[in-house]
Amino acid sequence: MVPEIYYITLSAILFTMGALGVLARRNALIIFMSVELMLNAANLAFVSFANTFQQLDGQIIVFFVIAVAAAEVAVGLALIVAIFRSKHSIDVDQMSNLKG
Amino acid sequence: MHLSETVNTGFFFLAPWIIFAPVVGLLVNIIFGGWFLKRSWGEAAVGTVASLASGIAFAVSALLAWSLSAAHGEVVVVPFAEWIHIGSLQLDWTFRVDTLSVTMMLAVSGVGTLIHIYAIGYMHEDVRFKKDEKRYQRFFVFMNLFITMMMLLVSSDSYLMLFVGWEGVGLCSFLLIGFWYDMDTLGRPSWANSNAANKAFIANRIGDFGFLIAGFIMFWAFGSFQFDEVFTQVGAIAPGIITAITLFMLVGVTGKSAQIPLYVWLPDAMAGPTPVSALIHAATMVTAGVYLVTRSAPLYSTVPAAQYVVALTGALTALFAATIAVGQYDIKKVLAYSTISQLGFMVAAVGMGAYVAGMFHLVTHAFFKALLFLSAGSVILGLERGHHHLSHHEGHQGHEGSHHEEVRRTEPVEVFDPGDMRNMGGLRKTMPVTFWLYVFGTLALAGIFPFAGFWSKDEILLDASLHYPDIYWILTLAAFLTAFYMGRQIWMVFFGEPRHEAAAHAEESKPIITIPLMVLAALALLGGGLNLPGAHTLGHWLEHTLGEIEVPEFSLMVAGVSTALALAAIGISWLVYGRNPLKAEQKDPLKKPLGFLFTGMENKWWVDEGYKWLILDNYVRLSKFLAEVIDWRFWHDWFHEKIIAGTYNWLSNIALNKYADQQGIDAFANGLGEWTKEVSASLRRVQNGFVRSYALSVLLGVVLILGYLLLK
Amino acid sequence: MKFFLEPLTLLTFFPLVGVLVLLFLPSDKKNLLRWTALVTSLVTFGISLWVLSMFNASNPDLQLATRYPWITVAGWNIEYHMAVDGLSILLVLLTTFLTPISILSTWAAVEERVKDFMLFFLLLEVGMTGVFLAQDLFLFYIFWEFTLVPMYFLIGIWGGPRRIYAALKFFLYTMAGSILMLLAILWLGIQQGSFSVPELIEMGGIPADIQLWLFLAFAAAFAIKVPMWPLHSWLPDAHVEAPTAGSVILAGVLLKMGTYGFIRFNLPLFPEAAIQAAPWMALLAVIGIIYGAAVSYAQQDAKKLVAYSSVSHLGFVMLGLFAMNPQGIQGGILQMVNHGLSTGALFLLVGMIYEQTHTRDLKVYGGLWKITPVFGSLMLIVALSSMGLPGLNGFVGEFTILLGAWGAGMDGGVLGSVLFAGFAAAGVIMAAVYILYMFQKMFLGPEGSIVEEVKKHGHALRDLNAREIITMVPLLVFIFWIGLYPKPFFALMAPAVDKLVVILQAAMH
Amino acid sequence: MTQLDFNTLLPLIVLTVWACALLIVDLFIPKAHKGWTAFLAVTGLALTLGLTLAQLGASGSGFSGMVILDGFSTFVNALLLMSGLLAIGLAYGYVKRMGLERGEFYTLTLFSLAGMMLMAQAADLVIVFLALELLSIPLYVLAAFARPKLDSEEAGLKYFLLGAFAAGFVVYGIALVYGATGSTALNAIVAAVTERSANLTLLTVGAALILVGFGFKVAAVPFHMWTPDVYQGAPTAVTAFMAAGAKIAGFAALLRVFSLAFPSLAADLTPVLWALSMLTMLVGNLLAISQTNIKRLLAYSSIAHAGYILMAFVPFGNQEVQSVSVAAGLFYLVAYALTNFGSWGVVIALEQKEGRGLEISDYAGLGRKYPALAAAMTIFMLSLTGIPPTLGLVGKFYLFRAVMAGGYTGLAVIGVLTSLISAYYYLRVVVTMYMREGEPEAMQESWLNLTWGLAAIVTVVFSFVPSGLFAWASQAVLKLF
Amino acid sequence: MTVDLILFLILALVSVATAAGMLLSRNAVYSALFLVLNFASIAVFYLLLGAPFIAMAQITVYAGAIMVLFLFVIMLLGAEQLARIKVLPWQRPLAIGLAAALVAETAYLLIVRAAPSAGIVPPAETVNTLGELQNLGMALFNQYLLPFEVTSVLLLVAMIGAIVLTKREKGERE
Repeated sequence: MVPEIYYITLSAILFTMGALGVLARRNALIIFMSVELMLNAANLAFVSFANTFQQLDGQIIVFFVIAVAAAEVAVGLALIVAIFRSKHSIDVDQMSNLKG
Repeated sequence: MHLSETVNTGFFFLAPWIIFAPVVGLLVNIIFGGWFLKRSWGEAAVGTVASLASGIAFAVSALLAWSLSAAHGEVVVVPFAEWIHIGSLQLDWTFRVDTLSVTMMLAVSGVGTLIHIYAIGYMHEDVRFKKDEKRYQRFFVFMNLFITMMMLLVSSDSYLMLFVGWEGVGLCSFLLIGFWYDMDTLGRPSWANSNAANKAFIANRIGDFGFLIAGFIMFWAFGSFQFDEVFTQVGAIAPGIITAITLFMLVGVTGKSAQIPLYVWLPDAMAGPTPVSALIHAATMVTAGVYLVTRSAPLYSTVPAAQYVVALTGALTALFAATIAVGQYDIKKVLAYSTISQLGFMVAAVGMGAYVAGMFHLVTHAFFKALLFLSAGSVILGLERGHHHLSHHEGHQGHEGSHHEEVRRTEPVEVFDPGDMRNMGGLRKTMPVTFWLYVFGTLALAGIFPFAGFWSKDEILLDASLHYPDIYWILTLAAFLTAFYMGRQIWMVFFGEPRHEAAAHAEESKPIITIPLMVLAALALLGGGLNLPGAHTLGHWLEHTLGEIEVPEFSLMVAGVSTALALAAIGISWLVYGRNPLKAEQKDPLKKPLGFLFTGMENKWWVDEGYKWLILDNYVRLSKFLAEVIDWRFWHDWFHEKIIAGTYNWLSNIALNKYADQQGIDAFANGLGEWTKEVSASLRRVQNGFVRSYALSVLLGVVLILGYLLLK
Repeated sequence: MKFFLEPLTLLTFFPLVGVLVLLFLPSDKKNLLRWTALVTSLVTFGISLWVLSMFNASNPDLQLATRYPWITVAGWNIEYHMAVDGLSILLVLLTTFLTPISILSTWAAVEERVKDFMLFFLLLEVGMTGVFLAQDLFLFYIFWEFTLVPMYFLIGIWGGPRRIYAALKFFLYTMAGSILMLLAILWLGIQQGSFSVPELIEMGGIPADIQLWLFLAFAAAFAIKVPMWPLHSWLPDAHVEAPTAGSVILAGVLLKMGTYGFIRFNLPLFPEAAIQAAPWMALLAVIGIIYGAAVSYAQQDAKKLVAYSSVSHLGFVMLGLFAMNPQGIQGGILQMVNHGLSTGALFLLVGMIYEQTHTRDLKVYGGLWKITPVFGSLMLIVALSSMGLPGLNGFVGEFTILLGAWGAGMDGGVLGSVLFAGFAAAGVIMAAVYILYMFQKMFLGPEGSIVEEVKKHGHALRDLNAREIITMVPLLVFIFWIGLYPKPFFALMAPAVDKLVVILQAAMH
Repeated sequence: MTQLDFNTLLPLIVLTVWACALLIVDLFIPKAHKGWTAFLAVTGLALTLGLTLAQLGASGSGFSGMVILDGFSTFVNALLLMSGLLAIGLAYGYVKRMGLERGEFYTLTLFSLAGMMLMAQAADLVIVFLALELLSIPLYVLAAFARPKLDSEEAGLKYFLLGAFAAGFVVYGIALVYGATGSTALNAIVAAVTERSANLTLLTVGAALILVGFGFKVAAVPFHMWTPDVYQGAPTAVTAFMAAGAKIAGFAALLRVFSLAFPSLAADLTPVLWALSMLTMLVGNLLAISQTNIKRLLAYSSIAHAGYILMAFVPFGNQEVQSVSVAAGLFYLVAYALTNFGSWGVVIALEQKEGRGLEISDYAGLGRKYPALAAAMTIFMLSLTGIPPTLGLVGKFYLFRAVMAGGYTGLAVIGVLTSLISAYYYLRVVVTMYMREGEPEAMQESWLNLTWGLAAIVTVVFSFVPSGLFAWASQAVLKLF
Repeated sequence: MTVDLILFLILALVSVATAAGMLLSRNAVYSALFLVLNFASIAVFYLLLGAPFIAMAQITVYAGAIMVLFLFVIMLLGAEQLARIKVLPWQRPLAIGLAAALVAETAYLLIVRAAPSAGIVPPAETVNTLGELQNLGMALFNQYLLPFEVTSVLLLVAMIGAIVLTKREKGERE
């Protein structure tokens, strides 16, 4: 058995990388992908914990998270498409009309 | 009006009318005066009402005096109303009728009535010279108000009510000095008269401050302001406290009675119409200080040190003012300094404990100084008539005496000072009545036998010679100077040749003016009879109030010395001014021999300048500094605008470099310096519109929270 | 219905009737609006007289109480508790008295948005009356804060050129103080379990160190309102920019709310702290007296001069209150009324001349007494009252205050030094200096340039008209009345003050 | 699934079903008569509100302990539904005027409300997460509803990206909590802690991450930065809804989760909440000062008020004061929601096409031209400042008292000081309305007028009789702990 | 060192590397592909952890549907690469710094504080046998019925949202 802590460590690393992606990239799509990576990291933690506890609950939660991610993706991509139509760019740094 | 049952005989129930008669008079004149004045008899009516009001007060005073003597001089207290009752503070408005107060009442209302009558004529002309006939009414209102306040002062039964009158007469003094508030004494548009009025009020207030403090100490020591309650406890109170009370009271006295160091307002007070100078600034109000000390005799008598301070203040004032009087050219200024000097005599007298002598001199001085002032007024009017004659010969064809054709003048007319003795000369021919009246006054003031002044002054000197030799010498010197400057005045004004056209054309005054003067002249001559050595009428009268008073034996030595000195002084003045009368434009003959000394006298020893330099300028500077620098620039603009409002804005501008609003907010924001703007410009990017930065902020929050939770 | 007919409720909220009527009146019928407001305020004054007639002057306690539980959930104990006693009755009367006068003064001065003006004015009256009557801390705070709003509008809409700035400053500064008071009120509510002022006073027992903090928190609110030196910086701005009626009410009543607060809350609630703080408060008061007087003297703007004079006058009140003896406190209360009358009258008069000349610069005035004798005479009387001439109201107040302060400064007194009273008495001299200066610059001396200036615009300076005189007469009546026969006024407050003094005396030992 | 399960969630289910039905009905409503959709939505809300109020006093849990019904949830649900009604009242004329009138607007609003209500009833972290998404996703769409207006799209995208980012933290937090206790049910979590079989460190970190997510939703500093941009860019009617609804729901969940599941962490989390509250009050108020756009100003104001409400949660671990404090928080939420809708209503009344009428300077002269509107706005501004006679003052009074009773006097001091700062910018609006000259244009739409008028009246009237409301709030939190 | 561990390490390396690849790729398409790989590697972890159903879901829903959608949008928009502009010079270093801090905190959490779920006894009634699909289905429709239904509503809402956001109104510009 691989100790649980290994999985948690890995998940933490992936989560942090996801967060870094949100902060560091300008491409709205990549930012979005980074968010997905964060969710995945969380899922990994869930499954790992579920494994430790020998429970199904953790897995079921992951299932919901995946579904929510799908819903988010639908709306998010629609938003990105909509904004691309008006702005012809998906660079988030160019979307800074509103400030102050 | 509830009268105490203790008052069942005599006319004491009339006591309040000494105040209400003039109050009624002034109300009548306020309400109907304007209506009167539209009629030809209006001025007479206004004047009559006022004079009558004052006259009734005099009549009541006389009745009170009569009742009092019938009651063997026992103090009678007429309660009138409750005033302030707080805790142990029980202040009532009560009339005190005793020999001392009745004496004052008689003097005030008597002289006052005469001066009212005189003023009917005087003001008739004065308002025409100053071209504001409507002000006639106002004058008599103020005069009646003054009588009211003065009566309140002398009739009060407690220090506090006395203080009410005390401040009230100060107010009237202010109003009447500033009567011609829009001009100077020469009728030119100016701030001078109103400045003089302010000066009088404020100098008096400084004195009042002392009075107030004295009152505070007194109340917390004695538990009362009521005279009898205070006096009966004198023995039980530490002398230190009484010394403090008396000395603070002295400050009040120096203000009201124009003693060193607060006398400076009195000469300026001559800006008021002459009847005012006579009544308020010679005969009555300024003697209030003397009255106060006399009234407080039980207090002063227990603290010799304070007494000595009072006496010395009086004596020094007497001398100091006399020296200044010598160097003055204005006929009223001379009299003003003379008044200060004479007040010094009185204060010295009461300071020495010679209360009767002080009161005696107070009364006689009221007679002859009123006489002198009013006569001086007559002189001034005479000159003004003459001058009027000259300058308005074209517009006033009615004056048939305009035989003197002058070159055509353009307005404004030449500045002519009718009060300047250098413009006078030879008036005894044109104004003979006035001349003789003036001579009477002068002789009384100089202390020549048998005029009133001789007796009263002699009594003071006598007392001084017995107990306070140093004060005696100072006072004697002052008496010498008095005779000298009065002689100088007589020679300059009435003898020699006219030094100005106006003096040549001066006209004698009408009987309405001269008749009251004659009465006063008679009083100046006979006033000494009040308290002749041996009889001591006044002394015995006042004993009822002041208790047993030591009566020194008449000393021929003292009387002789002072009379001789006075005569000598008059002789010297003849040598200087009478033998070779002054010519127009000629400098004062004393200037050469006395040199710097005379310059000092001329310039009043620069006391006014000194005060201005030392106090006034500094106060103005301080208040400007406080107002403009401290309060406005530092506190309002810098601290409140920059620091408080500025910080406020700075904090908000950390995030933004926007300017919020126009005027209103900008006013807050304008205080911001360049520095804060730069800082805010560099920090404004936080809310920069970039979604990544916002995420950064979120992550920052996460890191900080986790850091805190894990590391704490 | 019974609730609304309780005398104090009726008194406080009656102006709302006027407000309602005004709301339904057309805004272009200016005179109708003015009369409505005037009549409302006069009726309110009448009600206050009715209250006075029911007031038992010999009873030191709160009277005519209206007391209903208000917010009582979850351990709250907030009441609608209105009552009056000797400490407040005069101030209530002052409020209802000055309001119609102020409204009358706006007849010609306010031409713009008359309806709004009257609305705010009547609302302000509700707030002010409420402040003096509320006996529950929460209720008090509501009224207290509420007064800010209409006054803010009065300054901000009808004020001078820098009105917005002044209005904001007024609002923010006064609010800055009152929020600290809010915290202290909350503390009392939590720790003592009551918001009722009389109950809290009875309860006592607040530890001395905490008392000091609470004292300071309350004092912050009140001292800014008074305003005590050095917190006075908002005052000249507010006064200079406010319309005349606003200045009158501001000086006449709103400032009194601060001094009233001290006497109603700070002294009885925190007696130990008050005694501890007394010398410091007296020091600030005396500095205020001297400083205000000196700064007044340097002003060229008549209104600003009067505004600074308030700093000086209110210093006297504070000195009296913290003398903590009957003379000082009674004098202080009377002086509050006096200041309301005299300074109110001064503002009215300055406003009246301003309406004609549109300037308050003293430099351009001069010699007006000749042209406007009635005006000059009234101004003189008011000025004399303001500087404390005996026989007029100002003296009675100032004298008793100084007497009290002197007594409190002697051995065993709470102030510890007679110098406070001494310096304050010197302030009396300085008062004469600046008041006479103003009077001289306006009415004495040669004719100022403004006379010609006004003539150039086609109409000469006129004397006061009948309406203006009617506005002034009631004030003058009281100026003389209090000056000559203050006994009834002292009689109203004496028992209540004695009660307060007993509390303070007990705390001293 | 039993009858009981159904009962606990009845209003929510009715609302969801109604929303789904409305989606279909809307297809058959012609474009010219979209008002019917609004009407139907309002009917649904009113029905739901009736059902919610019928649940007063009822309690229970359902769906295997996933949801809970208690006084608290009923209170919050009622408040949310009222907000929904007000939001539609504001939106009705606005969407028509701005050319946004599509049926989906109302259905999305209803779905979002369903998410919010679920949030208030959630008893399991899974439900909390799903409810969070259910309320957020419609809001993302609504924020961008005015597309192709760039501002609106930008607002939608910003809200979405940051919302998803924050949701990531929530999920990870839930994972850690699960790892720490072996369950996501709130009562199981607290049971695990009491049985000392939980990894407290992990639990703390998980709770902190969940806090971040909610902090984002309620716009607490430093998770607030989306707020002004999104509030400004989103259609104003949406902003109003977002500002009230999302905040209410966020606080409800925060309250439920923290007081139910994490009371043991109070010692650790209280300083964090303290700091969040303080920072939120400070930053919100300070940044509001220099705003010139009324929407941004109100956005910062809503941040600031989040700080005030957070104050109520600072003493959540203190048994003695928590109920009073949370009740005060609920009361404040009501006051805030009312004034919030009122002030946004006024903003909507003045907003013109192309974003004109949104600068504060556009309000000049309002007092003269539209006295009632200006008076209402003044009341809202005073209420937000906390000046009597408004509900805002009563709310602050309760709040500060609770906080001081909890021993956080320092926080109360910051609270009052920032109130003072806030007076400055709220008054600026009043200044502009009354003391500057201008010719503003305002819409006079009956529903809109009704909404802000009602809000103004209630704000004033309830300040005189706040007892009932507060009693309800106190009652609501009684069984929570 | 067991096989499990070796496998884990290799997969961990892969997942971290693919994540890094996604982060660092300039081209969005590469990023998406890296992410697919990452998801796949995580799916393998799920298998290792005894969650085959989740692993399948991961592959089909995530790596399959979602990422395809991503790629589709990237292609559709032609937005593989962004112009090189530097707007926020301090953003990236700060981000890296914060990430480092986060890692450090996590490390501290995992290493210094007690190991995660050691000694945690999960609530008894939720214990299920892992891996049995039937159990999972039962749980989903019994205990987790409400979340399931909510998820369905959520997906419906997302659908409406997507339509609202992208549907062209009449007269809307291209």
